[in-house]
Amino acid sequence: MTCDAGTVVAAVRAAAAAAAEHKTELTRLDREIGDGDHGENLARGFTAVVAKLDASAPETPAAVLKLVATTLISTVGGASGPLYGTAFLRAATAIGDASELDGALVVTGLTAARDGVVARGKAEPGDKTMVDALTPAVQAAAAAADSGGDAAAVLSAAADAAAEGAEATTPLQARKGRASYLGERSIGHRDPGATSASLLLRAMADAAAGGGA
Amino acid sequence: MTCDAGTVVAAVRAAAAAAAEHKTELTRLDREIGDGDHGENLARGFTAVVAKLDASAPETPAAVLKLVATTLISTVGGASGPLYGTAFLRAATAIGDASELDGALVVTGLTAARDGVVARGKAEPGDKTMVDALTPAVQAAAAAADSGGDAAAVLSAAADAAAEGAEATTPLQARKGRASYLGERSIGHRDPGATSASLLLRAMADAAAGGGA
Amino acid sequence: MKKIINDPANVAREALQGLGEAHADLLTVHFDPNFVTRAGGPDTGKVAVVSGGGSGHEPLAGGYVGEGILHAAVPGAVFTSPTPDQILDATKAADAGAGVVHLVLNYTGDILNFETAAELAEAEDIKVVPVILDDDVAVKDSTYTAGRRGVAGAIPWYKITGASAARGDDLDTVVEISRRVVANVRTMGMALTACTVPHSGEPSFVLEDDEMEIGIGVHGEPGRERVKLTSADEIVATLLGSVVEDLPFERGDKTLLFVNGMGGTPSVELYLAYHSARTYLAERGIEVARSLVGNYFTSLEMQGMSITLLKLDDELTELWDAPVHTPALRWGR
Amino acid sequence: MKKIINDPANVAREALQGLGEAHADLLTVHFDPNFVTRAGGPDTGKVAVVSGGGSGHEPLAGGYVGEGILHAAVPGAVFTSPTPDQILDATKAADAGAGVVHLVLNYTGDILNFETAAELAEAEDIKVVPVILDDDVAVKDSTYTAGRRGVAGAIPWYKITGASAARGDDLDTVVEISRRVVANVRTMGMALTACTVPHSGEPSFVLEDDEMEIGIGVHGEPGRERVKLTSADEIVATLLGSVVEDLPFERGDKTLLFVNGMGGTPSVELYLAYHSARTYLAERGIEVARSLVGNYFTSLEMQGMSITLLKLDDELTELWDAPVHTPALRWGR
Ligand SMILES: Nc1ncnc2c1ncn2[C@@H]1O[C@H](COP(=O)(O)OP(=O)(O)O)[C@@H](O)[C@H]1O
Ligand SMILES: Nc1ncnc2c1ncn2[C@@H]1O[C@H](COP(=O)(O)OP(=O)(O)O)[C@@H](O)[C@H]1O
Ligand SMILES: [Mg+2]
Ligand SMILES: [Mg+2]
Ligand SMILES: [Mg+2]
Ligand SMILES: [Mg+2]
Repeated sequence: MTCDAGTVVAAVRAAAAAAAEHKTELTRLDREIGDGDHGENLARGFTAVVAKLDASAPETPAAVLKLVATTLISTVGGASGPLYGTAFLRAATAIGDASELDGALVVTGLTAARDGVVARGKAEPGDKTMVDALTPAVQAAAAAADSGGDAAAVLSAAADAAAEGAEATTPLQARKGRASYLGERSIGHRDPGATSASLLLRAMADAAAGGGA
Repeated sequence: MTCDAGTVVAAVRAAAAAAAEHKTELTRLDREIGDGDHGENLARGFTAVVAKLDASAPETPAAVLKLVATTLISTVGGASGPLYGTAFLRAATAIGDASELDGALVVTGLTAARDGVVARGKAEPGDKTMVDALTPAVQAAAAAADSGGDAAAVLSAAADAAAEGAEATTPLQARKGRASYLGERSIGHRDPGATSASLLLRAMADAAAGGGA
Repeated sequence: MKKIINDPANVAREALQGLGEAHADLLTVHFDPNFVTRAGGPDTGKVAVVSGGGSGHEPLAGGYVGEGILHAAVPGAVFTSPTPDQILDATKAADAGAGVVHLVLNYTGDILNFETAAELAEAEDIKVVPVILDDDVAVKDSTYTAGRRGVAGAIPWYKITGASAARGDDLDTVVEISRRVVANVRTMGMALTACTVPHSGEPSFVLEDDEMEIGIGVHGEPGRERVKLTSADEIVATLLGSVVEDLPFERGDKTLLFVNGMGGTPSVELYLAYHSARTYLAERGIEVARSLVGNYFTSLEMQGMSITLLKLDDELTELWDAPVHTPALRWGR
Repeated sequence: MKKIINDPANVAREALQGLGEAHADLLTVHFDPNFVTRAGGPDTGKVAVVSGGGSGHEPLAGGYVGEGILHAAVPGAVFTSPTPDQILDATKAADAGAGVVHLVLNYTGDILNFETAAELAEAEDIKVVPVILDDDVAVKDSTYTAGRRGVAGAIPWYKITGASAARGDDLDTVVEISRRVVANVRTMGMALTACTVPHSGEPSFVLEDDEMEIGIGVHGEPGRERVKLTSADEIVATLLGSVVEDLPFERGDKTLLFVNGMGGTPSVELYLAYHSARTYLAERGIEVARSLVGNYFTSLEMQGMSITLLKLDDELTELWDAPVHTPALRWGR
């Protein structure tokens, strides 16, 4: 299986479908400890991404990711817009002009994405943010690549770890973002951004796995 | 049994007690087809009346009624304030400086009261207002006086007829006051002002009956 | 009942105290009996304009006392017209010898109490002329009702009547202009929720989650009909449809469009409805020359709105534009 | 969800259209990307002041665009910070060559998006300085939070920053004055009811009939604690207690007292609370020199209020008093 620009487009479209599908759930999570817009924010952004993809055919994986980044930045707003935007932008820069992604390049991209989010948002692991999904995702991705996984396998490992990471945000007290205003009352709720990160990764991994077919 | 100034004071105090006791019920009736303040309006007015009576000792029945009138006018507001105020004022004028009221004088007072309400408010019988309690009350009072009833007996007959008149407002469509704004939707609710008129008359009749004791 | 209040019996009084403290430069609040006058005292040589009604409609009426509009306002108990002694004292305080106009909203209680007060004032040689506003098209004016209610049309009516007095018009002229506003202003309202009179503690009526009340008054009275909640565009079409056909307003008319919140309606919804109303009127060739959007004549915390349309001529427009300085309306200075 | 709206996705846009139509003399609303500028264009030679945040806070921020205050405002989706391209376009439209101040409320999303926009503007040779407001004492400013939120203190902050720019101060001075307001303003809020984000359709939280939320933000976030509903005097004491001790405000201080409604709170309750706050402050010897009472920074239809206290010096007082002409604030002209 190859992971070329077409596969990345398919993965992004799958991510968009996941954002639409889980809109209500993400908004509900955000209502509990935030302001109840996370699902709406992402759905708005990815709808715009799909419209852009329908109208253009970026030629490299990086070009696809850059288009996603700029579109999310200009349509999502809120905390998650610049953070996801930065993530996709840094990933695009990190993978350079490769026409296909192997496992190692996926790790490179994911690592840059996570680092970008941390650089912008200054959250540490355990602060109950999307970083708590992205950090284990990067670690699992690296392990999968080390044992020879291809792009899809690496993404899949990342998605599994992100899901666990998102799940593990429930007992945490938030220290970044709106949920931090709640102090101890943020405990017992899953972080919406960590949840969306895991859902997007899962959708992209599944699409990448089917992408060569 | 005599009906002197003292009896009239007792009757007015009894009316005040009735206004307090039925405050919630009258307000509830007014909420259904008006603006939900009739009980509060009357209670406020009669509380002020009692305070005035505590501070002064009017010497004639007419002086008592005049004190009630001016106090209600300056404390009740709304439609019922000027209407009840006018009623008591006209009754006071009509009974003149009599030191005791007999059945015939009660009829004179009640008739003047009803006529005053009609003159101010322009309601006809059947318009679903306090006039629908006062008009049968006047008729019943006249009949009771004709058959030799004393002040208390005449008031009691008036109160009974007023109660029936109030009850009979339920199926009517309002044509005066706030309830008229509802058109057909005013049907099926008892008129608050007719109800308060009957309750006040009942309380005064009972006090007058016990007044000589 | 969820309100930011202390003793329910003191709501109107404590709010008046706050009004007086926050705007001591503009107005003076008097107690026992309660009324509000301009801080500067009577307006020498000019006709005085006095209004009032129940409390619970804030900023009406005290919030409209000040230069260019009312000289005094008389607040009754919540949703209860003021009493004659209050009105008399306010009238005496406002009178500058050129006569007093009583701006009375058409409710039985207000009519009767202002009538009595006017008689008492005349007895003290103050010339009083009442003008009665009945702009609510939700109520049919027939022998079967107490007549139309006076509702949010009161705001342009106060403003324009007050401006006529401010420019020095004599009593007859002020009254003529005031009646011209009455003749040209129409309003209809609706509610998403009821309101709760503080001392009562119970909502004035109960609406289901998918219901609204059309043709509501300003006292939490139930309205003309209860229907399913629809879109803003449909609500606006219902309200404006009745308003436009009543006068009627016609293609080419120049109007003031006033979208009024009932107390609990946020600015975002009022501006959205205003946009819808503009579109509705533009389609019918009715020009919106002046606008007002906000919670100006409320029913406690009720959610809902009314739409008022006033047909303007050049003089009414000029009087609307004239300077005004009060807690609730201010421009030109 | 009971609202006067059409498609829930279009609420912010349609309200902006209404704002633009109702106040075409004051401001111009631009779409795609959405931002609001003064009708007159850039303010030649003067520092430009730009702010923004989520929609749902109306009249913030578009309602504060006009002479003497903001040059441009950037509304995001409901309760969502605007995006950098909107902010950039607004910044470019407002810039008159003397630099631009970004007035940013302290939320992660607002900080990040304004940061990006500022970088993009600098790349186009526009000098941008951000000032960040974090006046909400309900949130403890510690490494355990995203820092204090920016809430209703924004209104005096906008006004005074804008007045500094209007009198021709240079960029450094405008920024210094703006930061002086931040250093001296404190706010705390509470809610009787939650609000419902239109596209969500569900209330942001649920309060029982006898409960209130203390330390609420302006986005329907739950607050610091949920307690039994008490009297206005007790609520005011809780809010002002935290506000006063935080700065701290002291005997002899001259202040601006601002009682802000959360969108669904009627004027009568706000003035009642204002009276209570005056009494509280008078007992502590804190002077109220200026006042503001109304729904100025809202959370959709939420019922509740916040109380803001700003310590005034002579210069801040003078800048507060300077003329302003916008849909939401107007005086002096
Ligand atoms: N400083 C931060 N670093 C990383 N992620 C953050 C930070 N602040 C917030 N987030 C993430 O953003 C999510 C909220 O996104 P969203 O609801 O779209 O934005 P907003 O909070 O502005 O409404 C949170 O659940 C969290 O995962
Ligand atoms: N024109 C009228 N003539 C006689 N009675 C009237 C008239 N209008 C109203 N009423 C009486 O007044 C009662 C309402 O009184 P109240 O609630 O105190 O005043 P308001 O309607 O001003 O709130 C009605 O139930 C009715 O009996
Ligand atoms: Mg959010
Ligand atoms: Mg009533
Ligand atoms: Mg009443
Ligand atoms: Mg948000």
